[in-house]
Amino acid sequence: MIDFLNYAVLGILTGQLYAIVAMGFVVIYRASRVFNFAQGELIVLGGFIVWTFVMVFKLHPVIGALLSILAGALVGILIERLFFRRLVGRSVFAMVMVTIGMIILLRGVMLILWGAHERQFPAIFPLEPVIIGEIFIPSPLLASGFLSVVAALALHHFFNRSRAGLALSAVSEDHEVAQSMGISVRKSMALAWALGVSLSIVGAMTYLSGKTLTYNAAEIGFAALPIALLAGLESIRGLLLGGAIIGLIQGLTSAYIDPIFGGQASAIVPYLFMLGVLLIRPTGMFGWKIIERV
Amino acid sequence: MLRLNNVEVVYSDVVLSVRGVSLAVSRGQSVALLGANGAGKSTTLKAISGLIHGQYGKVASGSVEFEGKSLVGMAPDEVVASGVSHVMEGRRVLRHMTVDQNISVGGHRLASKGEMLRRKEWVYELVPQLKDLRSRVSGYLSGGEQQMLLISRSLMSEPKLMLIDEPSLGLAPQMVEAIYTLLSRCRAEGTAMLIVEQNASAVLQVADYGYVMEGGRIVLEGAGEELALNDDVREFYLGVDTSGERKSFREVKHYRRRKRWLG
Amino acid sequence: MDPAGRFSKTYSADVALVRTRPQAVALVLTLIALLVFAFMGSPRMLSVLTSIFTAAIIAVGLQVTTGFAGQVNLGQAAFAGVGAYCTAFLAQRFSVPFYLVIPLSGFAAAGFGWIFGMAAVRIRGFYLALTTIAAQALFPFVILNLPSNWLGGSSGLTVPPATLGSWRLTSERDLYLMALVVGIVMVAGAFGIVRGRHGRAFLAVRDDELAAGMTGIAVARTKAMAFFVGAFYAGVGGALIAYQLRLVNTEGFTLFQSIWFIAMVIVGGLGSIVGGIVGAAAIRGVQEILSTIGPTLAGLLPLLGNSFVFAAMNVFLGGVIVAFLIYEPDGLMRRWSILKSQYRRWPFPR
Amino acid sequence: MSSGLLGAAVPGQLLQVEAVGLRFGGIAALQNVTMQVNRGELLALIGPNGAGKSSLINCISGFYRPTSGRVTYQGEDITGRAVHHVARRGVVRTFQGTQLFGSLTVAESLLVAREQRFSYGLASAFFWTPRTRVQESREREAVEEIIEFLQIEPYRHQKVGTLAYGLRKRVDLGRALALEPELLMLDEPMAGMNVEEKEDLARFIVDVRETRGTSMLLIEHDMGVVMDLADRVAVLQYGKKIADGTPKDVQNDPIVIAAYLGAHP
Amino acid sequence: QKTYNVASLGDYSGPFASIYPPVEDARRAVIEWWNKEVGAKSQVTLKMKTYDTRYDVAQTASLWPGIKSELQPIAILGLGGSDFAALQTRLPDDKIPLTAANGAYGFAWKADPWAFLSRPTYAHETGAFVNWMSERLNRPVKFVTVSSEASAGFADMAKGIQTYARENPTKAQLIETVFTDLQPSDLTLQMRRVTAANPDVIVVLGTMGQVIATKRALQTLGKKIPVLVSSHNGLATLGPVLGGMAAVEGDYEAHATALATAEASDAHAFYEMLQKNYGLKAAWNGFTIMGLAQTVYTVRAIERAQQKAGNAAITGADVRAALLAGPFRSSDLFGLAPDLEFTSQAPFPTTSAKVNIGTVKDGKFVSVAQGVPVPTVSKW
Ligand SMILES: Nc1ncnc2c1ncn2[C@@H]1O[C@H](COP(=O)(O)OP(=O)(O)OP(=O)(O)O)[C@@H](O)[C@H]1O
Ligand SMILES: Nc1ncnc2c1ncn2[C@@H]1O[C@H](COP(=O)(O)OP(=O)(O)OP(=O)(O)O)[C@@H](O)[C@H]1O
Ligand SMILES: [Mg+2]
Ligand SMILES: [Mg+2]
Repeated sequence: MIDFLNYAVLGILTGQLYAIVAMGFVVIYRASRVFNFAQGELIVLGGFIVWTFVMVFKLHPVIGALLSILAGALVGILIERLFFRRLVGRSVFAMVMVTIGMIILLRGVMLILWGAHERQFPAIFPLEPVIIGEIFIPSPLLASGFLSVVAALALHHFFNRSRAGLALSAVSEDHEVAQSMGISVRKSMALAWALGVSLSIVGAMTYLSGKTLTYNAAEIGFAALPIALLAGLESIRGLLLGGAIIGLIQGLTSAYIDPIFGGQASAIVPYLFMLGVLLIRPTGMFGWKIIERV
Repeated sequence: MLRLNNVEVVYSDVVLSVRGVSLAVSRGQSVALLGANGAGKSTTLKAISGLIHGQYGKVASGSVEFEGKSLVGMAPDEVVASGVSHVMEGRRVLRHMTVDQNISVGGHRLASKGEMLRRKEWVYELVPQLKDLRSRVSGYLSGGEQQMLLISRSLMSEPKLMLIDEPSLGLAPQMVEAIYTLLSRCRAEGTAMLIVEQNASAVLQVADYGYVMEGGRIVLEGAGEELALNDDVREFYLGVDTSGERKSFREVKHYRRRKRWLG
Repeated sequence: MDPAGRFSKTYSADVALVRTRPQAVALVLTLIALLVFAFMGSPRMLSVLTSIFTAAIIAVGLQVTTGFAGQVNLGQAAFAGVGAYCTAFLAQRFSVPFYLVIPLSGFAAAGFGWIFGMAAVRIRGFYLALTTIAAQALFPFVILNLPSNWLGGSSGLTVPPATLGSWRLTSERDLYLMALVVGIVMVAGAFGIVRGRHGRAFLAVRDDELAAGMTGIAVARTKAMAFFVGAFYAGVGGALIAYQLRLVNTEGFTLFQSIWFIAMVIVGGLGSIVGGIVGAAAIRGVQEILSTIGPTLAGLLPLLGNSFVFAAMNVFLGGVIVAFLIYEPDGLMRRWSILKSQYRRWPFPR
Repeated sequence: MSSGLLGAAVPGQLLQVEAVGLRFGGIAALQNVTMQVNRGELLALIGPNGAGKSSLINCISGFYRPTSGRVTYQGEDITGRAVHHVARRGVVRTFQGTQLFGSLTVAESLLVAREQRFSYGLASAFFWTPRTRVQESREREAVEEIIEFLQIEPYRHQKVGTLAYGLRKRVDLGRALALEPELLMLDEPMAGMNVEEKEDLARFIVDVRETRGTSMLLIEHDMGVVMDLADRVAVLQYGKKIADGTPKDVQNDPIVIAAYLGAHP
Repeated sequence: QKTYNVASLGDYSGPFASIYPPVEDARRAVIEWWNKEVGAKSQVTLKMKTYDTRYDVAQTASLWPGIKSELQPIAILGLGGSDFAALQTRLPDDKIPLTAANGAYGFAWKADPWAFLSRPTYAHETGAFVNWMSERLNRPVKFVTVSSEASAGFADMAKGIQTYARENPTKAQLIETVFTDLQPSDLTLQMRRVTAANPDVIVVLGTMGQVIATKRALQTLGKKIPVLVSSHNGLATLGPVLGGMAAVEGDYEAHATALATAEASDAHAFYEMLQKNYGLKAAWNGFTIMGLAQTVYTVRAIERAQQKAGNAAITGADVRAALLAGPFRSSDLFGLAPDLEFTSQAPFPTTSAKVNIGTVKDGKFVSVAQGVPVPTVSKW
């Protein structure tokens, strides 16, 4: 029983970690209809930025973390400047492809700036676990649970209550109309990317804290994908639930199915579950419905 | 206030669809732009508001000036900022948003939230039909309802000049009246308008001045009432023959006299 | 292409695949050139072209699914993988001759694709695109967890070389010719499909599902069909890859490969068969050029250090793709069609 | 189409709409609407914006499934049938906001509508067999007739997406005609046209009826057009049918005037 | 004076970019050393050219024909799985041998090879370690292994180890194979489960990410269980990444190449010599040793080929013949590897293979056993 509880809690919290990464996708998508395939690389980049602040400049982890988040915002703005500015009003395809180009580009740039070898990633969160009764929780996971909730609520409010958020939604619906309403698509995109990259940094911190920094970290980008789809690409609060569900399922699978099955069932269960849900609700749990009207 | 000087517009470096159009709208004036399908009316409007870039179009030559500064190559949102709002053809509502949200987005440029609310109330009372639709998802509205929404939305951003593409399109007769009384109201409040319209009888009631476009050129222009009296306009846009009778659509002759204007 | 003023005089001329004499001539010349090249080109060039042809076949398939029917598919590599494994299986276990194996592999993949086509009936747009990634997750999982005496599991399957009588197709030239011939057939076929009723149905569904339905198109079937065709091409490409590597394992058919295929389709220009080929040539071309000059550069400028040079190659590759998309967001074929219509309108300015 | 001609000769019910209701959550788009279209007649459907006209067409064409009531066509119940089945049955509609295949040329768009007249399969297309070629050029010819009829020859090979609004409307009509319908439902075909173009379109409609005896259901806001073309007029308001009769009667019906026509028609 | 080419396949931007640079450096240094001190006598010079395969099968396959025709190498220095997958089947036609110094894979296990590995499979190496451990405990060793299906190579390791465990119930008892990602976000959940059966050792041959996630998880659970790693994330490298050798106290490293211990040894002496005279910069760690070992036995083979064929016309075939011909004494290889005896049965030494075992004692990486024989594991 206590084992089951442990598995459940850890699973759900891991799900929240993925949810943070997924938030990176969703914020950018929600605000510009661009699906960012480079999310994984952004996580790695985030890792390197944090690493540089904390290990090279020897800043206190917390300060380093905060600075990194700011730096992330700048990177986001830079990305918009360099790549997406000129693509306003062009096909979404092109924009999505640019993110794919970014995968290779960023990888190259990071290789040049930081080289390829493994690194110790600073312990942003204490290495000692938090122990509640008989439940052992690694503090990074606990942190990710907390951060994901905070971020989700804040962003949800931003998108649905604030005027700027409304403008972003307009942009994601139709660049041309947004412009004809006097909304600057460029500014909106810049904002979206700033948010996106900052979130990636948060993700990187919780993901890598106290572990090692390698380019394999990029994997998590696609690991987080099922959660984004399950929640629905426009929904931010949905990610919390999505993360919890996927995390739980994956955790329990790896605890109870994998050993019997003798394979990595836990790796594809999220995908299968997501597929199942999408077949019933084609736009996820909370995504915008496809409007059909003639 | 707005002055186009033989503007040429090209789509994807190939299709020349506006060939040297010159027109002017002065402060507080409302101007009608008539013309057959494919004449280049919408293109002209897009050229002014800068929205052609989105469709691989560009102003190849000529000048577009609004209050002295050139709009050519300006980003659409900057154009709006300088006081020109454009109601595009084709019912471009923000489909996933409610009517109310659409209206709010329309007021994006308004200074304060309070300002926005005041403006909203004003719009809703001008177009009472929208009030009941407030919370509807705009994508599901009927054609006409969407049309109303578009007009109202554009009213939110207190523009100095409104470019309106076929306001009466798909509206029931009394809605058409409603809309036009609304437009004349705005005109009275000093908003200048450039209205592209097929329903000539309606538009010529509010228009101080009018242009007729054909094949990308201006082929006829004159004060509103002058145009209304022009025989060709009467026949081809108002649909009354020389004797002043309305022609029956059932008796249309197969080989009618087709008017092609000499630009 | 027709210069100004030339129009087809008969309907059969209007529906013909190759419309004009210049087109025909150009086509024949290209084919001859490619054939001759088999005996002139250096092994390296041949192998590069072989990989381009192979990629082109797969990309053309993706054009049909994504470019024409508008169903974004990020599982193309997995489909190719199915083809490759099918080839290995048939060739190794039952030593089926390659000219049978290749189409069979195509159908195997097509079957797999059809299933995802079914999903496409309900799931749309980005959601669909991202669910096709599930194919990428599923493919290796299944292979690795099947009993390894079925499909080789983690150690993959070796493929006996294709043979015609006593001729073992193993040299660069043989593989080149094989890819060339298959490629020609597949591309010709693709033109047939997209010019005919299916192609029109695909485009109709892409542009407006509702209208398509109300115009009498069976939307669901059309989508599934699009995946079927696309996956078929992937399968054939996979078969060629299998004969080239002669060892298939799950590593060769990753999501990243799929992404490359999408890249080719978009760089070439969505909704154009030629675009698929051009895109494949462009991307593979750049990749290969970079991987060739990389070592040379590293040799010339040792002080830079290999790590730097090879990393720079990535920056360059990514940069090229991004820059291209920024300045030609709708692919090379759009530029081409603009030139074409300008030529058509000549001597009139624009 | 021969049946169409016959139908023109023998009047009788073609389509029945029986007590159809349609709700979207709280919204009642239609409330038991009952009406019929007779063979060869042109029934005009008018009403204020949001009255439910398009919804009714959507119910008939199978795009919306009515929440109550049923639609029968030539005695056969077609309620909630898949749209492409209904279309192939000969019940064809055009769209209010032109929904065209932007990237197809005019000719191709019409060819799409000929879909069920092709019989060749994938393989046959792959190898571009004679069979394919014969069918292709046959249908191409059939389509050319329509292109000529609608006088859009100059745009034959132009992409529909780049056509101006008015021309799109014509292509939309052409696509419907290419399906050789028995019942043609036109949703505001003349919106956004000037009188001259409306006259052209009116002429097309009249000609189609003469040559093919196609029955029609016409939604239009231009009363001139409605009064001249319609054999019978039905009026919807708030999803209910409030009048049904000859143009004259309807025009003078005080309820209709209040609800729709406004002060001076 | 005759010059021969050697192709060097590397990974600068793929999954193993992190470990490659030292390998490259080692290869270069050895070649230079050989040219100067051995080749010079017999008028033979070797030229090495490096290519970036991105550890990608397709990339390698399309590069190779070019390399072959341009370079006409007499030997290929490979990095691992992808090179084998891409070239294995065609080398018999091209008649050029490929050599590597990483643990062998199941799929490479084919008779009459043209591609060679100085080490047996990871299963063999693990087996050797487990046998050694069980002798000291004189009971079957209970162990867990962490692997991943994200890469066929790792899945293959897992299969091999399972096979070994099945065949040696008296020595080994495999509790469970834990499958996870290449860079796991957290393994506490899995470790909690498997440590319940308190294993003697946890075998993590995958990525460094996996090793570290495992260590952290054990730390979280407050369990002290030794971890066995392999050369590609050797303890000498692992320690610093975990923030100090103390963190890896009591963990093990086992493989059939020299250990990167600080103790004096032939291998280390050779390394220092290269550092001094041939500008070898790479640190003394598992990767460097892999590079050294691989290149040394390759040049030794070339040496013998040259004695046979004369320096005029050495071919790839000659080199392969030399590789198969006879044992390479560990001493000739500066103790970088044990005696190598290739047979036409497998691409790696089956009979001669020996494993070295190291551990960290009071913060120092030391060797605890040399030349432990590998068990026989039947092909899986
Ligand atoms: N995106 C485009 N690319 C190429 N040509 C275009 C494009 N948009 C419009 N055109 C062409 O430009 C010409 C003018 O189009 P426009 O939409 O301005 O006509 P219009 O006067 O608005 O007609 P309508 O009254 O039907 O809307 C048409 O011939 C059309 O074919
Ligand atoms: N799918 C839907 N979801 C929600 N409401 C809908 C839907 N379809 C139609 N409606 C509502 O039903 C009512 C009737 O719509 P409909 O399109 O039939 O009006 P209409 O008579 O065609 O008006 P118009 O003349 O403006 O086209 C409208 O109020 C519309 O908002
Ligand atoms: Mg227009
Ligand atoms: Mg309607």
